[in-house]
Amino acid sequence: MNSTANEPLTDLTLVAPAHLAKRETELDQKLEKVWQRPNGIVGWLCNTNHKDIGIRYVVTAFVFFGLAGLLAFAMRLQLAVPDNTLLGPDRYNQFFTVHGTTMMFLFAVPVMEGMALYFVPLMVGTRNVAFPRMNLFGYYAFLAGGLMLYGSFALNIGADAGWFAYPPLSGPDFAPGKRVDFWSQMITMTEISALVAAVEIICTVFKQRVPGMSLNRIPLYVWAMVVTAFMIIFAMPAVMMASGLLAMDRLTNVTTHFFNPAEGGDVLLYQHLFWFFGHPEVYIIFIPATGFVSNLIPVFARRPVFGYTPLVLSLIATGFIAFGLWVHHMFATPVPELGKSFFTGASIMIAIPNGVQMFCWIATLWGGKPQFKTPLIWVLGFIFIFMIGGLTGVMLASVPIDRQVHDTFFVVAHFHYVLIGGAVFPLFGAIYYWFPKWTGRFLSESLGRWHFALFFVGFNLTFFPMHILGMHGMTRRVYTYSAETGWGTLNLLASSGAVVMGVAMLLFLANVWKSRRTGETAGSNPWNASTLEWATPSPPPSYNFAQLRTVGSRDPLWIDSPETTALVDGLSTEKREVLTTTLLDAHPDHKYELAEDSIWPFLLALVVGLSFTGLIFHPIAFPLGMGFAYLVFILWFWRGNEPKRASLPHVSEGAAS
Amino acid sequence: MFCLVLLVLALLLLAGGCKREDRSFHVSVTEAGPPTGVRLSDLHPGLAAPPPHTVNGFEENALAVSEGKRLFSAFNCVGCHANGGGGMGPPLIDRQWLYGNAPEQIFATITEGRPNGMPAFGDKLTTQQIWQLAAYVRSMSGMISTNTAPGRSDHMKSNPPENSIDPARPASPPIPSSAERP
Amino acid sequence: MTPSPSSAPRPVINVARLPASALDHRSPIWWGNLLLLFIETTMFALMVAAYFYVRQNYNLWPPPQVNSPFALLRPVPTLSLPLISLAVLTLSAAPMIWADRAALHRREGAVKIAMTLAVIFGGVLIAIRFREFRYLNCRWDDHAYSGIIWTITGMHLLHLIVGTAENLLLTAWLYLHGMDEKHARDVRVGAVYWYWIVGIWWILFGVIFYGPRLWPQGQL
Amino acid sequence: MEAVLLQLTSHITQSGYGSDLAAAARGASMLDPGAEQAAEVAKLWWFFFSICTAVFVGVIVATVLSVWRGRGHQSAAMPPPAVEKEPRRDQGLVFGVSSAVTLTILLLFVLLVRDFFTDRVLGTPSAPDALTIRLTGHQWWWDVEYEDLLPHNVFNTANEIHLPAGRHVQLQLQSSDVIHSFWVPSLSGKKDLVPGHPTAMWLKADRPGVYYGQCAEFCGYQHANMKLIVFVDTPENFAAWQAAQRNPAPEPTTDRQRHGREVFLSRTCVMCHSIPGTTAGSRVGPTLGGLASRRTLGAGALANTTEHLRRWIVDPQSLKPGVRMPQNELPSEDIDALVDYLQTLK
Repeated sequence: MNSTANEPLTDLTLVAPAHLAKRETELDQKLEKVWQRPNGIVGWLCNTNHKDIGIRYVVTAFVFFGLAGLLAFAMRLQLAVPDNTLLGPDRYNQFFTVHGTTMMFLFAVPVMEGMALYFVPLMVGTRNVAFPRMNLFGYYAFLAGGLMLYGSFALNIGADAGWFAYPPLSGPDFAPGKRVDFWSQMITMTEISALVAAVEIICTVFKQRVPGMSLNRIPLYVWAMVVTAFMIIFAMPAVMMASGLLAMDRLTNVTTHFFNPAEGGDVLLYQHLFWFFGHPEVYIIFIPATGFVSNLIPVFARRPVFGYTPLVLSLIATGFIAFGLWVHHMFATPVPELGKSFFTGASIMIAIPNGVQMFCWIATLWGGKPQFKTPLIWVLGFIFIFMIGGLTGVMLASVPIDRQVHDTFFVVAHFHYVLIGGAVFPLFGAIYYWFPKWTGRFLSESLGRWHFALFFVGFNLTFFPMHILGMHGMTRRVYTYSAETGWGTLNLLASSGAVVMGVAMLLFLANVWKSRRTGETAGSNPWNASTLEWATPSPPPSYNFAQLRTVGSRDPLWIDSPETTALVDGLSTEKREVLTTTLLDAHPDHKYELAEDSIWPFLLALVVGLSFTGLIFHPIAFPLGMGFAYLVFILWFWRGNEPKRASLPHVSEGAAS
Repeated sequence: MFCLVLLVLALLLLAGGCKREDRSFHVSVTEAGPPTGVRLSDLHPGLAAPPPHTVNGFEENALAVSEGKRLFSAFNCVGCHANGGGGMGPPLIDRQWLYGNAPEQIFATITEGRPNGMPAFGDKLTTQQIWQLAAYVRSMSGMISTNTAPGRSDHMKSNPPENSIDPARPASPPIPSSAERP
Repeated sequence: MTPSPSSAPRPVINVARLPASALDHRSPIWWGNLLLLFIETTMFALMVAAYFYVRQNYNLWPPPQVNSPFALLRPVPTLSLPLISLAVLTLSAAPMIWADRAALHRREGAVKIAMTLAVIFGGVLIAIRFREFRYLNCRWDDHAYSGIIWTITGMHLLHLIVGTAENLLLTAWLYLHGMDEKHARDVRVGAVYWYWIVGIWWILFGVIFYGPRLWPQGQL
Repeated sequence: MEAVLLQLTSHITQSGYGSDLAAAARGASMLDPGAEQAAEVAKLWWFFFSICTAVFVGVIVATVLSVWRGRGHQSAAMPPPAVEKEPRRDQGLVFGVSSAVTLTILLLFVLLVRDFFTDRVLGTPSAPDALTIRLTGHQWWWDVEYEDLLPHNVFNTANEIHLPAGRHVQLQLQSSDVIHSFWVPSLSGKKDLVPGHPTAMWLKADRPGVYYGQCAEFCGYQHANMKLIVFVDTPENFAAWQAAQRNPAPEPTTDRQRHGREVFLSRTCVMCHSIPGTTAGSRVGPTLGGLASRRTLGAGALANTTEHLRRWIVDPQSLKPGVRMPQNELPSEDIDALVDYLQTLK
């Protein structure tokens, strides 16, 4: 970090406003040419713009959310009355497996990554993510995983061993056919995508922040995404390994014995691996949402956030502790009792950083002048629902209580309170907040309030009764129950709540549809917010910022005075170049050329997707897939390094002074 | 994008294999009825070709074959045939059997029993179970698709799992030749 | 960004003279590679954890080979070839260090020679590794123990292949187009990847080949 | 499908507790304990519940107040942000947040300590006179084996457990196929039956009654119908029941029943089921000794009536889809005889 050595390489000059305006127009034209999105269908496949990829992630994830929601609705119909025969056990098992798998792997994680891939580069003030082509590859890998799951589901090869797929039930002896194989390969595909996005986010935040955005000035949302990305990096290999070992146990001519108790294998090993991923996964979904909340509350409380440092430390502490409590998903299994006590302690401890966050948010509201706009209303809904989910979580940390309610509808209620309350409510808040940035238009406030009210009521109607059902003996994943259990009334209530939630989602769709074209227009900073994504027009141009700027505080648009805040000039207008800054202090360090748009990421994803599909049927697909992937990679490498560019002397625009 | 969808869907269609993943538990009696016209020999005098062998629909259904595998050990077939390697009874992983390896021939062998030790299970099993067993028996020597055949079982390792048998080269177990003769 | 309405002049930092690349941890690619190694290290760590987890299920470690004529012998992995392979792998770091340093000083000729050597080393290592599986003294589908050590060895082989393939590609580029800043950086990042391949194998080798020798019985 | 458990008199969420059964029927609620273990957990749960409720109310009140304070400052356009420091107000916030955090830590510590105490109470008791029951999970039924030092005193039953009130019971849990989980909410927390990991749990039921449970770990198609009924009997009733179970099945008395036994032993039934005192000894499916005294068929799939039994034998797949029992093609008179015989197996 010897930034002083670089100091002579940058020049600080004072430029008159008239010159600046001219320079800006000139830059706009030149950058537009360099950064313009490619045209046509092939162009669409090649487009590496982080905003387009982010939006694609979000839209695709919402499509999967809708599909999984329909499955949930069908399950609620089946359970609405006792002894129902709408769905048989086979269909019901596929439905809840695909529902859970979709929500975790195809909705919750990708939607958070999509939001981050859109907003993180904007919030740190750069032009694109660090590795644009890898980013595009990640999206296609995710899409291929989703198509694998839903393609197989449509053909009645839908996974039916639960989203956790515990062996032996998912193993070769008890899950005939190819259903679980599709599941395990699809997991690998989506995790590749998650890992790619995580690497993108970390590298972008570490190396491409605008000058002056030292670590203690990074917006809280960006901090949340950095913590999330690190968690993805350490958690996702575990699930890839679990599903990989399972696939190897099942695969013809491989047929290993990892989970075969008769040959020294261990089904609990799978559970350990799965939950070593599975518990952090919850926080991988939840921490980005806390980032939304930490970002939204100051804007709508009209004051800087209270307790920036404790909030950041809480995020990091949550990230660490989240890896130390996976066994609380296994309290009912024969694992050593002493170990369980340790995990109880850790599970209870994680309530502390989350408590700190909650109190800081309330303090920010308390110390500000809260504005009742739709985004804030969603955040308030989040506080209400997440508090319930969090407190039932504390109950679940206790071994005796957990052994009662584990694998019952109490747990179903708990994690829907945590995941819908903790992630989807802030997500909707964030969508209402950032929609003007995406489209230049507001979502309708009144429809938004109706959407909230119905969703809030429907949600509680659906999931609150499940707490009681679980405590009265209703176990999870049952496709039916008899009338004598007395669970009918509460189940009917829950199912009617699902109808209300469905109506709320239709309202949301209508709102997006209507507002996209006819919503109230928004300027570049309609909420008068403080972070850098609002310092560029809505929607942002392909290059994000004509002139990068520097920041001198945590809330640059509120605190930094425009007269004294330096702008950055001198990046190439001939190629896609971004400014790299130092890790801690964000001093300008060097310039870094990004790759052009390219078809190779798509082709690589295609090859990888086909190999993983082939791997369901024969191990030969592995070497074949590697061979083809290497071919594509050679082309990727070769075509991305055209000598004409590399050997050209670096053309830099002179300063406008 | 579009071609990705098409490609993946085409592959999936191929993968679907129609009947492999079917889970209709309720089988109508006619569907699983006993075979007719079982012949023990493929030698056929005269010019006319012998009538074709019966097709056992369960061989295309993964659940049915795995159910056959479960019954194979539950009903103690392993007592004589071991896990296919043979013992008191002949091996089942080599597909060279005195009484034929066609589905209906195996059905008849299970139902009627055979000299020198194979009991007649006709009264003791439903036709559905016999067809399931017949499908599984054929999977032991690679006579059904490896995509439908069961994988390794949660037991001690013995013979290669049914889904890992090369259909072109079934195993030839080292057993005394006396066991080959009736 | 709209310029301020005020008429006062505004400070502008001109970064045109900053270097267009960095060859070390200042480069985003270097970080990307490091994070990739985090992922891979996590995966190997979990595999080693799985190895020790499975070990609890055995009284004899490694488990005896019931199907072999030497059923009572402990089939510990044989050391001969694997030790040679470890030595060659360790030596293979030398050309990478050379390439690394030469790239830092932009000595193109030296980089080319060093990278060629590294590719040859990689090829030899891959060839040895394919034979090395026999020295594990079990088949991958014998039991859980054999499955884990085959997977660990195989995954490491996969990294050897990927690393060598990457080096091969880069070397070909260097011979055809010469070395610019960007590819000097690629050489250095590739070197970090290779050091990791060497380093992680020391740990994995110790677990697979010495683990059963140090604690012959199942109980740890 | 009319899987109606006609004889399950106790309704759980409704007030069905005052029953006219000799032993008061109880339900399946973790807060209505019938055993020492569940009683401890219920106490712990109420403790956690009260503290959590207090915390919830506190946080929600604070949130509502914090928003309520801003009610006068609403405007259509966003007002300018308050960026200048207000040291006094922030001081108050610092105090508020840090005391809330301290309180949180204290409360969590209290919960942790209380939890450990319950954990210790639930630890393994030393009970030399304990009754040992081996419970084996199958897809989708429970095999219950009452252990005894004398082999001829060992007997099996299925899907129903009888326990003596007031006596320690050790349940040895194992699975024959996939993971199952034993859970009777009113008696104790659940314990998984994991292949390769046989385990045990202790119970001491206090109050005679009927308790319902079911498999709690997803185990395949009929996870929903893998139910279990636990009868906690007075020691005398239990001894009588145990003695009856140790006897071989009663001899059939009528010709039709004898014919039914003939059918049972010569046709498909005998491949999977056992009846003590006959040559039927297969352990693939549940034992049928004492079948007639059970409340349900198919591990809780339907009530044990003559009509259901008949339909169950002919076509179990339409009553419990996916169950391992095949459809049986027997002549009608054979089935009548079979049903007649099976109903003698008290």
